[in-house]
Amino acid sequence: MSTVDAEAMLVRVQRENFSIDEEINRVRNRSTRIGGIATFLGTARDRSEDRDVSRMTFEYYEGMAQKKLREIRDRALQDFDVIEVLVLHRYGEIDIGENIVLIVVGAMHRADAFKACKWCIDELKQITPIWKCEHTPDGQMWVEQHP
Amino acid sequence: MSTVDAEAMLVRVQRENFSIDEEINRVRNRSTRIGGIATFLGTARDRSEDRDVSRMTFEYYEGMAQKKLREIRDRALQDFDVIEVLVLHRYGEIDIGENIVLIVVGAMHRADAFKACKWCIDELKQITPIWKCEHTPDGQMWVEQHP
Amino acid sequence: MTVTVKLFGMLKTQLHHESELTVRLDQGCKVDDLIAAIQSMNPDVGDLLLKRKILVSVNHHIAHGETELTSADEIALLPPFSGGSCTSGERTSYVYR
Amino acid sequence: MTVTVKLFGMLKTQLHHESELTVRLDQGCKVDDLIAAIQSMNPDVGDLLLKRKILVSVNHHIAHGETELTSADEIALLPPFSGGSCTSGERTSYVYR
Repeated sequence: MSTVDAEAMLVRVQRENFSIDEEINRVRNRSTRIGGIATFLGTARDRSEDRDVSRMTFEYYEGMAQKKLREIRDRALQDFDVIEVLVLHRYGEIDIGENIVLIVVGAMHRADAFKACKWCIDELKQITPIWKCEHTPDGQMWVEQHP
Repeated sequence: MSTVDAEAMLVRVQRENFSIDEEINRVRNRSTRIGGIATFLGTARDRSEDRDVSRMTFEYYEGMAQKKLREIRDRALQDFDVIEVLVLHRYGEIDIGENIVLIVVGAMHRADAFKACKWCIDELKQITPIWKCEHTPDGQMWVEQHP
Repeated sequence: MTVTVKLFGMLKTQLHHESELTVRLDQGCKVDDLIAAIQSMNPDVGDLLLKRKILVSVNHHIAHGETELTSADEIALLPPFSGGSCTSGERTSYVYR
Repeated sequence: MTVTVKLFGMLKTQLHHESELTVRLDQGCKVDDLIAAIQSMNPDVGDLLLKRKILVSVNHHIAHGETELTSADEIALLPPFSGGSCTSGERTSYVYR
């Protein structure tokens, strides 16, 4: 795989599920200097505040969402002492317990990996044009979250 | 699998490599309330300070190591707002880039998952009777780390 | 000129279940003029735009009121984002799909 | 009485490449007496024990000097732990295997 292709795999919005082992290996394979890999995996919960949720649907703005995820990766690589960053978000219908979002950060030192990983998921929620619709007993609702 | 067996799988010292997908699934399957899973994977770096490292060997104190890892899991479950914790360490010969240690923490909220995960790996390094021998061009050396 | 405005999430529900909106504007119009035009079509959505609860993007950049528009621009209305997983103690408000 | 002391990591190298050490002690001896006995066998290791750079465990618990020993106890000398991955900016010291 060329460098450009390998980099493209590090930022994706996709419908399909993903293997965490495979995604971690993309990061691990970038450097033998990596000693710690911090990962955040967001999964679909069956409750949202006081409502039961049976399923969810994610919609995204094609082009702009990928642009924002690339920005997040670039800024994490620049602002933290880390070696590689992977950012991946699914769209479409997602069942309870399934994977939604994955951040993987490889660094020499674990404290940097944790800091960058946490920053990426916090930032993703702030700036990425992705929207969630929850399927509840009262019907389907678009969710608006206020931190 | 009985509850006792399932719990035993959540704290292990083993020679064999592990699949991160499988280990994350052990945590995920414990509750549909889990919305965020923070993971730390320690991998074998090819440098230790200014030395090249070609391989490493881990030795552990059978019985006491497992006891300490169980303590770490129990305290994390008690002191943080998290749902499940998995702690896994390998022993024996480990090649560069390979998995050494894995912490997986599932929680309702991601900030709690990150905090507990970071605490677990910090604590593991402090209290678990496990020792690393690095294979370097100057020979094999036991490593003593000072934080 | 005519501009096409992409709609996402709850906005599709609020604006007649369409995924795009076509708006006629004068040549040299700005984002503020687009907001005024939407305000007259749907005051609720207009208010959220004025409060910047809904953002306007132009060519994948978040735009301010003074940004000038051309018919070649890719324009979108962005309701509050809700990607990631539901992992913080957020207040949530709902709009039926 | 005779106690058996398990050795790990660099201690196996420092104490004649054995994985266990057998030490004769008086009945009712304490951890401090064991440390004194090791001190006379190997002053370097004895010093590290006195500085608590090497810890003594009795039945999987870290013991203090006053802990009494019996021949049924599982005793071990624990050099500084180095599990986990090499991920912090640690100073490292080495002992050849």
